[in-house]
Amino acid sequence: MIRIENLCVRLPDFSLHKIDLRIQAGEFFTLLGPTGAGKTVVLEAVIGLVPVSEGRIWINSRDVTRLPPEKRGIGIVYQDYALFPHLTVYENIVYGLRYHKKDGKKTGKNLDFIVDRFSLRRILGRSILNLSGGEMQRVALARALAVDPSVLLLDEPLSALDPNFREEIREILKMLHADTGITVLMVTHDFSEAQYLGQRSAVINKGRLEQVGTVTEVFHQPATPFVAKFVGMKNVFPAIFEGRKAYVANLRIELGFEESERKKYIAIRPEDIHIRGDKFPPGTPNCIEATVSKILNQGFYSDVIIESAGIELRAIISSSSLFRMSLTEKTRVYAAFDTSVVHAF
Amino acid sequence: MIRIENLCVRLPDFSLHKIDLRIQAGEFFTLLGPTGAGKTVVLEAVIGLVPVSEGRIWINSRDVTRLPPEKRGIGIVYQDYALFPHLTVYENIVYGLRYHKKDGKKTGKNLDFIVDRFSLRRILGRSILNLSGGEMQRVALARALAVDPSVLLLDEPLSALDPNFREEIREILKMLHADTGITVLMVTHDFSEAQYLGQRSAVINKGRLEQVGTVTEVFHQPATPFVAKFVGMKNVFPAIFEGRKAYVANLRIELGFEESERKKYIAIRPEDIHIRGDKFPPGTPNCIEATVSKILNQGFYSDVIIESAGIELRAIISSSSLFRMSLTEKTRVYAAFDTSVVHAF
Amino acid sequence: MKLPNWRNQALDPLIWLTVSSSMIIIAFILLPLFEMVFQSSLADLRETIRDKDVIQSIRLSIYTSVSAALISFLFGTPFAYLLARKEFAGKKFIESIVDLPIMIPHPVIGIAILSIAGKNHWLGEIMSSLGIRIMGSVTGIIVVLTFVGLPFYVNNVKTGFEAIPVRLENISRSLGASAIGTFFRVTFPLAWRSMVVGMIMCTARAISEFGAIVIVAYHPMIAPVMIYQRFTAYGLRYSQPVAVWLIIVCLFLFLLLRVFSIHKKKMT
Amino acid sequence: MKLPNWRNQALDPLIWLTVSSSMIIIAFILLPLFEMVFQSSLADLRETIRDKDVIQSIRLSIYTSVSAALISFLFGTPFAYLLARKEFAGKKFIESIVDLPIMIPHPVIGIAILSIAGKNHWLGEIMSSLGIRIMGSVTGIIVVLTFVGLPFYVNNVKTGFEAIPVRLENISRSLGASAIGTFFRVTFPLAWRSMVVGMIMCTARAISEFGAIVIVAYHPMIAPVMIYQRFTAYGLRYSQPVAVWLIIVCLFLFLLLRVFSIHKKKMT
Repeated sequence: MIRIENLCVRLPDFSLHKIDLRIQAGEFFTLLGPTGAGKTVVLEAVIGLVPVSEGRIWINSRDVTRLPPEKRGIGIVYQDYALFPHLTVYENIVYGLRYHKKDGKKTGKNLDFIVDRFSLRRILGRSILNLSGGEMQRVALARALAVDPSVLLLDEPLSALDPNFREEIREILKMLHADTGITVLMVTHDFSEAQYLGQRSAVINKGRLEQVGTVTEVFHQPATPFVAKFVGMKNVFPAIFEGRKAYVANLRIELGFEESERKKYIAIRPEDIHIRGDKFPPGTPNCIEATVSKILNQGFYSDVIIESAGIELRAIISSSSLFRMSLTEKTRVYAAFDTSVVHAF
Repeated sequence: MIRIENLCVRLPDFSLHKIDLRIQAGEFFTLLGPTGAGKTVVLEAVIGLVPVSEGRIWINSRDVTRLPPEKRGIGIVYQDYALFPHLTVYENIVYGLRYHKKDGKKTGKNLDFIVDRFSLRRILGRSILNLSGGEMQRVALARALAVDPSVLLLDEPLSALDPNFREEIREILKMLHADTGITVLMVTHDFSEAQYLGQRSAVINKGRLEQVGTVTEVFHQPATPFVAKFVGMKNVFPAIFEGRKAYVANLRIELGFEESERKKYIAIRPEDIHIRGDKFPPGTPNCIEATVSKILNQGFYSDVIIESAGIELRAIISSSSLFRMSLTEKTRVYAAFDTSVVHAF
Repeated sequence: MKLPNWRNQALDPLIWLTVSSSMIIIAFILLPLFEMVFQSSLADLRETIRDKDVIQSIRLSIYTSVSAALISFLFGTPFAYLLARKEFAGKKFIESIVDLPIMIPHPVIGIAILSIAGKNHWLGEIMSSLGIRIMGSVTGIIVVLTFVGLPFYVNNVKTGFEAIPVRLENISRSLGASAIGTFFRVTFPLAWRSMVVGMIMCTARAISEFGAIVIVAYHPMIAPVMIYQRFTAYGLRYSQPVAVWLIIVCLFLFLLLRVFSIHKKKMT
Repeated sequence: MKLPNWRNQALDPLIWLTVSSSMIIIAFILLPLFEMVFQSSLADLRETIRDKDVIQSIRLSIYTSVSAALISFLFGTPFAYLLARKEFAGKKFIESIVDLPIMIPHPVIGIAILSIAGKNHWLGEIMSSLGIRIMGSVTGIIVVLTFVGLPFYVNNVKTGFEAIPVRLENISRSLGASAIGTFFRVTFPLAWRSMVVGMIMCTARAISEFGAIVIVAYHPMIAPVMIYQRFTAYGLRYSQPVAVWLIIVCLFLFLLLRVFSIHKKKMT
């Protein structure tokens, strides 16, 4: 269990403001945010590497705020592996064992298990200088887990990897968490990693928490415009709410049910906006006539930006539909989105 | 017009082997390849910065193989802009003008046009140290075009840019080519850029050309397994051809028409493989029963790897279909692909 | 000096070890210099600077050191460019040779230079027939100071050239500038700061030289020789004021160096 | 020396400018050294090395220089670590102070050190009451050589520490090692090469010093002083063989330095 209570950190060019998080025992928690949002500073505060100016940190109900890093019992894995270059794979893995004795015996009894778990037996004697990215990250994980930490912190563990190794390590992380039930706090800027691995998630921006919730909540019900954009709701607009309707400038949007007038924004995912060359059947809600203003080929799909009543909406269609509809810039199209996909907040 | 004839370059740790390319006047040609394939070496040979050990290079019917770079009349724009940091925007743009006089007059008469074209008038007096990436790349383009080069070389001009600026510069390149009809040779590792901008394309790998053709040809009819994988045909298998059928190990694949028995491979794009939970209607060609072996969430879509008769096929389905079908690993599914999507080569 | 922002209380033993060693080192460097400066009374300093011999020696020191820097600039700049831009067999070896003068004991440098300046050597003979004298001459001093100062110039300017992306030069060529034109319009404007820094470092190294000079040219007297002569002839108290004046010149160079180095970093 | 692989014929004028300046510089550095070595006959060299005074002086040079390097190691290592790892107000200033000894004229260094060693100074008094003598003693030589050599050690080791990612130290802490344990199990094994290189550079700088030593301790004679004394007393030919022997020691250090520097680069 990790509890971060009102954490404030002031660095010369960055501050964390009152971060408050409770990560349950056995949870796989992801902390999301763009580069420079403060994700790593949170991790370093938990490990004990940055001075905490306010607030407290508990690990398994023990207040560790003033403990040095070596007394906290935290495993950490960095994006760039951070393996000791002067040691072999085996020496890296057993590095921490001498500091962890229980009842006079080293805790290394699960060493064999870990080595096999990460398929490292064959490369135990190798220098770490000749390993692939995937092997390095497996060694880094094994090293962190060998000392049996109470929690595991992962600092963008997949970012530096080639796509192939990324899949491999992602699988290993998922399996590892399922098997051992260790508490994991993973930091990432990639929402799809959180979707694949995480149970609950927090989004941080400019040193402040924007939202905490399950991955599904964050994905479908972002709490702020920043989170909405971050999870891919490219269409975020300030809106005025009136009963079951919302107004974005002159555009009237029908809602599934009555929303509080205190809400301020609506957001729609680009893949939820359907585009057709001909009119939608009568009665289709939120059907608008628009002009294509830009098409951006992204490989398997294209971003289509359409403009209606001065408002730009972004939709996604597959490259084959694009071809079939022979869309180009300036084409008049019809767009529609269901009332259920309009998120108000 | 650029003609590269049997170009061989031998560097200490890399060689180009008999590169042969003809780029027509006014063409937008893209040279594709992964990092380290030799794309930039080709460009540097055209500019005159690497020693050519064999072969010749013509620019507009003039053999420039032995000319120094400054006599070749080539404009170049690099990925990292390579602006002169000690000069202002204006000084950067007019840098080359003094060397280009025609009939005693500088060729800068189109300078105003270029400045407006790239919307640089407002920042002409600025130091280049405070520009955004998009502005820097616009200045680099303006500088290259100010001297009215006969051909324009682009070395991954979009790679270093933020996605927003990438779209902007991509539009500018497209418009620029449409307006001026300048011959462009662009090097990139991103196939979607070639699709968006290029007319013809060549694919290079390990210093050798793998294929030359229109972008559509390269995309739909790759000539080698390397090109097939490069353009996203993730399913490439060696096959034995027999009339209108091909055998990949024990898997029989029906073809649209009779293929020559001298062909060696088949390739299928992952988005052309359809997956369903229930059987396809009888008569559907290439319908197979398979097991899901892996699902990789990629955000808007997922890669689904299915296995049948010992062969792994990769398909793409949208995240919403994935959810609807509640696919997980080990699920039995049915997959089908049309005979027309099977590419034999 | 504000104490460093220690991240963790548990570092205590390390704090005291590092901070105390640091204090000792700083005191070790500063204390002798301060003492020397403060033991010379203002009256002594004023009187010394009115002494024609002293002024003459400091002037000669500056003149010869700056000459060495200018010679290093002339010959060292193309050499540094070669080392920065081209790969060739034996490059590592050449780079080692450039560093040699830093490693050779100072009197040995003087003796080595005299070895080729004598009349029993062909080079010495050529020079003497041209009326060039090394031993006991200003020329000799400049030769020695160039020998000791050149490596500082070359190494610094080499690094300066290396920091300029080759692509800028390529672009300039593609825009129509010749190789030489490119050098003067792109490379030089971007590298001149490192040249200035290199020349200051060369001057500073040259002005501090004594061991090689005292062999090649006791007369005419440069400032370090003058200090030595006063010390041996009249003792510590009479050499201190001259030393203080020379240190002021050096500190001025040092300040100049810092100013240019910091500007250089801002540029890139 | 193979000629560089020139990429383009059009570079001709530049080729000749750079290659000829480079040749001149290399000749300028190598010629005096070669001449000095070859003007000494083997018989002279053999005789010189049998001379007890010469052996004594070279031994003393090595002993005092290595002592200076060891002292630099002891005090300089924590200092370099502080400079590499911590940010604090006045850091730039402290770094400037470390460079000071490089810039100060050598006889001035000697005079500055004597300024605090005399009996009219409290430090000198403390030392003399402890029986420590600076003037004309081995202690004095070591103090001077440490003064001139320390900056080379500190700057080099600082760079070495900076090259080690802080994350490795963080990981070690998170695995249970204390700050000191981390230093010995991670930082030191990764930095020891830069320490060796720093100590060699410090030794090399110290062994070449003359100007400061000749002020503080003409006797006991270190090798550079011995060379100077032979030169003034008997002339060039009698000082050359001693110089050659000293150069051999220096070249050995130089070689050692190259070996360790190259290995270091391979590691990272």
